[in-house]
Amino acid sequence: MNPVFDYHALAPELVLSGAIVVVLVADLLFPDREGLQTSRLASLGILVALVPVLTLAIDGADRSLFGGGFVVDDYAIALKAFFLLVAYVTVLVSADYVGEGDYYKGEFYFLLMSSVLGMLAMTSARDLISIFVALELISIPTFVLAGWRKHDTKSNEAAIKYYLIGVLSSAVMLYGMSLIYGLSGGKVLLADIGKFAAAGDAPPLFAVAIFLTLVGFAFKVSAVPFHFWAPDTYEGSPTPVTAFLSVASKAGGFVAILSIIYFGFFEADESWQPVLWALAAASMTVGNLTALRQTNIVRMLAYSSVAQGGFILVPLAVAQDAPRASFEAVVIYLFIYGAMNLGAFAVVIAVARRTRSGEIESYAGLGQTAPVLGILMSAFLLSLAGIPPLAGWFAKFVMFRAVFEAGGAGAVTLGVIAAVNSVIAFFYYAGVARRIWFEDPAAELAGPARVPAALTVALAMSAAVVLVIGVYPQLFARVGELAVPL
Amino acid sequence: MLRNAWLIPLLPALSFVAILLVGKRLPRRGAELGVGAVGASFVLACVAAWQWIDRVEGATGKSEGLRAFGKGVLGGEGGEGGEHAEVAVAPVTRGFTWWQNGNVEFNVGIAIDGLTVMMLFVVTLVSFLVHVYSTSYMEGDRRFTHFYALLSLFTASMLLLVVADNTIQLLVGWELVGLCSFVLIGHWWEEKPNADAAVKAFLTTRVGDVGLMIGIIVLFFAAGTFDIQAINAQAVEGEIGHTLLVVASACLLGGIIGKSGQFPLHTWLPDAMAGPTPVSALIHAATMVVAGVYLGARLYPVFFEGFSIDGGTINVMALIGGTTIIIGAALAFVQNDIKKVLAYSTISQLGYMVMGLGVGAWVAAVFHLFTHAFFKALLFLGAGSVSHSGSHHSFDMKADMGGLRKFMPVTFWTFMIGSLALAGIIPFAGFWSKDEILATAGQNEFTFFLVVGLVGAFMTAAYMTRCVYLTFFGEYRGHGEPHESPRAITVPLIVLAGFSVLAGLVNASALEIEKFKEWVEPTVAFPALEHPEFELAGAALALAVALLGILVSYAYWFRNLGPHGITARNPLARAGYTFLENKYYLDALYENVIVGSIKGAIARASYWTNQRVIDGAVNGVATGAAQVGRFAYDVLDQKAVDGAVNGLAVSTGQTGGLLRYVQSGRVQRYALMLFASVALLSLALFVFSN
Amino acid sequence: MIAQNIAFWIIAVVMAAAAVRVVTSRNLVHAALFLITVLIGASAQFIILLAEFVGVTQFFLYVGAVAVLFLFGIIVTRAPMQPADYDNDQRWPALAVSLLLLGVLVALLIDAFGHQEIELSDDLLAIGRSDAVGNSLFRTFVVPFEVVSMLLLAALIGAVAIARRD
Amino acid sequence: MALNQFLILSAFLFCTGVYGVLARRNGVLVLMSVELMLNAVNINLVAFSAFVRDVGGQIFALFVITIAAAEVGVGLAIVLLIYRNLDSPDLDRVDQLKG
Repeated sequence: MNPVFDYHALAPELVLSGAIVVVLVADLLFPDREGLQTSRLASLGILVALVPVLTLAIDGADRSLFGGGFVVDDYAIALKAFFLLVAYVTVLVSADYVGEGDYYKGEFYFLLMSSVLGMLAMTSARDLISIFVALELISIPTFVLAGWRKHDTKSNEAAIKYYLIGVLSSAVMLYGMSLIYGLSGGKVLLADIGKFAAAGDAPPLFAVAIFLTLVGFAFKVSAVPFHFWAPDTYEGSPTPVTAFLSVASKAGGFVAILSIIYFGFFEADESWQPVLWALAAASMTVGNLTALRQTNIVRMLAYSSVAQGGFILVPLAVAQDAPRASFEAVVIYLFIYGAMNLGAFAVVIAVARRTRSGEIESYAGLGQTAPVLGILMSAFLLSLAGIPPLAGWFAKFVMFRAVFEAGGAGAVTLGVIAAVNSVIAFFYYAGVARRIWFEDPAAELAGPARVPAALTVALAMSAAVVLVIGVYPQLFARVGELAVPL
Repeated sequence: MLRNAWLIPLLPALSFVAILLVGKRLPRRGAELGVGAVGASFVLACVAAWQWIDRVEGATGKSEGLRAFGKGVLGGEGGEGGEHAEVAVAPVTRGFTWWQNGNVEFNVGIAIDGLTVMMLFVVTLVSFLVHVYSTSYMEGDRRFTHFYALLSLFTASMLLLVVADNTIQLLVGWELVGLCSFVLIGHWWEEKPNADAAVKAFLTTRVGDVGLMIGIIVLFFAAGTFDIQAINAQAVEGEIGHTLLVVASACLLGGIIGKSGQFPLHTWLPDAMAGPTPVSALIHAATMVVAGVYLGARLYPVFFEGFSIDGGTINVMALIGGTTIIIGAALAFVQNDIKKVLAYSTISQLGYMVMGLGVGAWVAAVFHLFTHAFFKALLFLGAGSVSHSGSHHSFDMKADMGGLRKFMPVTFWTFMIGSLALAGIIPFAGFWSKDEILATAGQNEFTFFLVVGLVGAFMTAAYMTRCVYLTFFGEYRGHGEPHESPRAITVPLIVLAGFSVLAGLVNASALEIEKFKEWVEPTVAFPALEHPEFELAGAALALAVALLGILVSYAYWFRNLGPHGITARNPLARAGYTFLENKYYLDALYENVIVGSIKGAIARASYWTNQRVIDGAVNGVATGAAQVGRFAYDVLDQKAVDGAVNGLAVSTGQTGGLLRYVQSGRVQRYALMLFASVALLSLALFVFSN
Repeated sequence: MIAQNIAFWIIAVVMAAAAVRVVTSRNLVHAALFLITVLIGASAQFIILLAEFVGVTQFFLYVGAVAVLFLFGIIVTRAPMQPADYDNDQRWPALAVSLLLLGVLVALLIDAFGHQEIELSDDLLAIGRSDAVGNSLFRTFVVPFEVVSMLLLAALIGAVAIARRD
Repeated sequence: MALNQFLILSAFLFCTGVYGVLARRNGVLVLMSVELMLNAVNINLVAFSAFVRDVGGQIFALFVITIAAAEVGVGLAIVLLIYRNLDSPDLDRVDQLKG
């Protein structure tokens, strides 16, 4: 008997795959020097892939395929939409950057979209094999993209560091998964593993196996101590790729963690809660303290994103005691983090077009030379710092809510660490804002800055999200609520 | 109007947007929008105040006959305290659900009661006058329009904070106020000190804000709501555990300390003088710094129960306030910058308010907030007027002022009124409110704080006399051509002077007027407070102390008595060389001494007598105070507090440096750490799961 | 059973020795050959475990493709054919970490699986046959399979784009 | 046959790979060590598959084999790129980005 295909459930992936092939073929047949047609084609493809996501959302029924290994529920749909939107903005941000550089154009978008396909697959993956394969599809194209500036040794370095640490952590993860497979009596489906975990008679090896599995995702979300690649890779990669890594790829890792924790290991909380607790605390603290000392904006944002990753891990570390609130907090935080971080990187790209510099120094006087960029950058940074009425505060709020709902000494301690870290974080975000507004620009930068159309759209989208969510979170709280699959 | 009080913050908010959009194209470059909107808000606030008073009076009137039914019927939750049984006038509330998350609802709404109405009145009035004043003061400034836009937003944020019926909205207003003050203090950011001051103000208050945030979260989880009324009610009813209340109130107190410039987070306030003077007036009188005191007053039941204010003889809140009174006043002695004198004086006065809250003198503390707003705004605007028209944009009293009495009569007289009010001289506003704080402290047996308050009163009177002397008396030492300020500046001064004289009479306990208490003190969800009877002896003592302060200072500065020689050996002022190098001043002093001593036997005899008789007291007190001030400034303020703040920054920075070192750049080093973590964590999990 | 056990131990010892030589050899080509030895050994172990499809795939894919790829890599990076020092300065910490990890893993494995036995019988052979594997692959794991096809395409194009000289 | 003899062989290979990754300077050698680690995983998977009599482990191993090949391809391309720009495949020379 052949399995019956529910094509509707697979439609987003299928459409995106089609778009990927179209981009590739179009680039072969009609070589395009500026890469602009390809970028338009890519963004169009991504938007078309959003259509089946919408129809699935309207339809609303949960779909489970292939014996439960591929599930389309509200959680999957919400995150598919998120990834496609992030991909769309990333393409917008990349268009002029890639077009003006000495790069392959068509292949760039091809690889970017392949990685996004991996993310879509990840949202629905409910077995270890699918999760592993999706994670690799997210990673491998980005290994290449990190080294896309082939003649720049820094870009090469970014690629090899990302690649090596990535491959090593996925080896560790695979080792862990193989142990889980054996311990659970030959189960790869998360639901079956969940039953095994609930039985509670696993040997200590099970706890270690869960930890080893988490390492692969901890790498993706650049959680300390698996974060070392992140600052170097972020700095060396082409900036649009960095934006993609810090938002989409990271979110991919979080989706994987959410899935394996909630659908698989949930009952074995004594094995994963302490690990995530430690990762969260270490990521926030190390990320923030190191960010204080950075002079390069991308590097600072890299450490900031390590720290933000720590904040997102906080609710997960208390998930057992407040399952719903934590799940919601992670999803909401991811969405908001995506908007504000993409926005910040879009500004970095726009500013670097003019100053040709990634140093924080080059932001001096941005408020005078390019007031709009100055305002936007300040807004994104202050949102990252969690200042109302920008979206970041809501993200922090739901995070703290989960912590307090969980209660207990461990949760509260983590909450206090998070609170202290929000304060530390403020110092370096405000430091950049201070340069923007309180310093004089370098003399050669007089005259207005030109921001290309695509980049403008990307900036406007991020800014709108940051502002609207910040002012009226009700709009958005529903999404988080709906996404909880419990 | 009470139900529509949301219009009051909305108008300035709209004017902020409007000024940003079209301000530059208007004839007065946006000022007219700001003045108009805030003026309208002021009118609305007056209407609201009138309606509230009407409501309270109406309720009290009706209650006379109904009291026979027993206080339980109408007395509500508030009326547990025996003779304190009054009619409960519930706040007027209005709101809607902003957003909902799980089972938590967030509301946007307003809650209008006496305290709110009082704040609305004060904020809109002072802000309106500052708006008017700035049309002249800021004329020709290159960011004139921006200045007005932010001034409007600043006012709107403060009003938003004041009308908030829930803690989240209050927090939003609070943060916006901080943000606006940051930008306004850094208005002239081209000069580095100004920018630094702005950053310092923002960062220092943020330290306190963390406390506020945690406090709000703790309260939320203790009370299950963000609604301020509900939280207060639960705190009064004892439905929240005492431990939680202690934690919450300690955290909230952190917010107050940061925002209201209490020791040890007061250092940002004097630096914040870098902003334009109208902004200083707004920050110090009506907005930023009183937000902390307002928070204390708004959530008073939490503090009252949390710190057991009715029980103990000492508590953190009173202690912080008391310390701040002395520290602030001592520091005010050694400043040469007129605005810094006023800044430290604000710190010290805020100390009174916080101490007042700490000793259970809620009405008195809020009343002091009310009166202080007028005379402190007056003094700041007066100082601005002096620098604008008298001292050639300088604020240095010793270098560029002196003798301005002749040139600027309006400024001088209004400044005098403000100083007398600040010093607490009858019948000016400051007397009534300060006296009441002290009286309540005495009555509630916070004797230590009573003494602290008296010492503070003495010092206040003394440093204000010095300030007035240096500014308005003696010879003119500046280099400009002093003249009176234009009307846009003097009229606000006169208005404020009027309030400084009269405002105190609203609650002049000596005259048995207690309208302020009646109108402002909440009667619902509020602890039963004791209200002191007027005591002539106490009031007389306070007055005497203040007069003594003036007298001593007068003797020192005007009559040139006391240990003046010490200035030659030990430069009294920190900017000693300015003082010494300033020929005019030295000459004047020298001439005075010489002339004074040889002008005749009587003068000489009296000089001699004074030297002998008063010297001991004057010498001891004046130099003592100055020395303490200097010590406090040099050691505590500049070294200890700033040092601690800097030290914290340096040590976190160094940790960051260490972490940077780990990031060696070698990918296999990273891999080594990855596997080391994997091995060690696996080992740990193995060990712990056995 | 005994025959398989003897085979296992012989192959295991060869694999372990070869693996050690892969990471210690002072000649790149030798290291590659040792790696091929390990890979063939693994393939043989799969056959012992009656997973013939995986064993054959391992042999062809790894020994045929991956090993050649490595030799190719050695040639294009122009590694010297004579022995050279390929170790970096963190050999001792590396040894410490890997021994620690090995110790922890072995202890955990013994703790968890003690003396559990794998029973090699005909029903096992049925599980690992090509048709069984194929059926399962295309029934249950279609999506990952398709994803892998896209992944291989991406890796191919990515590797070409990166490695191409231009 | 004892399950553990496979698992411990696998653990040994895995840790040998870890050592190689950490201690080898040449990029190609590092990639070889990664292959050792991935092979260890496969031995685990196939041994467990036989132990629990389930085909899933073998499928998993097939996926691992395929993806390992893809990873090596990309990895060699990156090492080649570095060799071309720095004239050396040694990873410890790649340390421009740090701090």
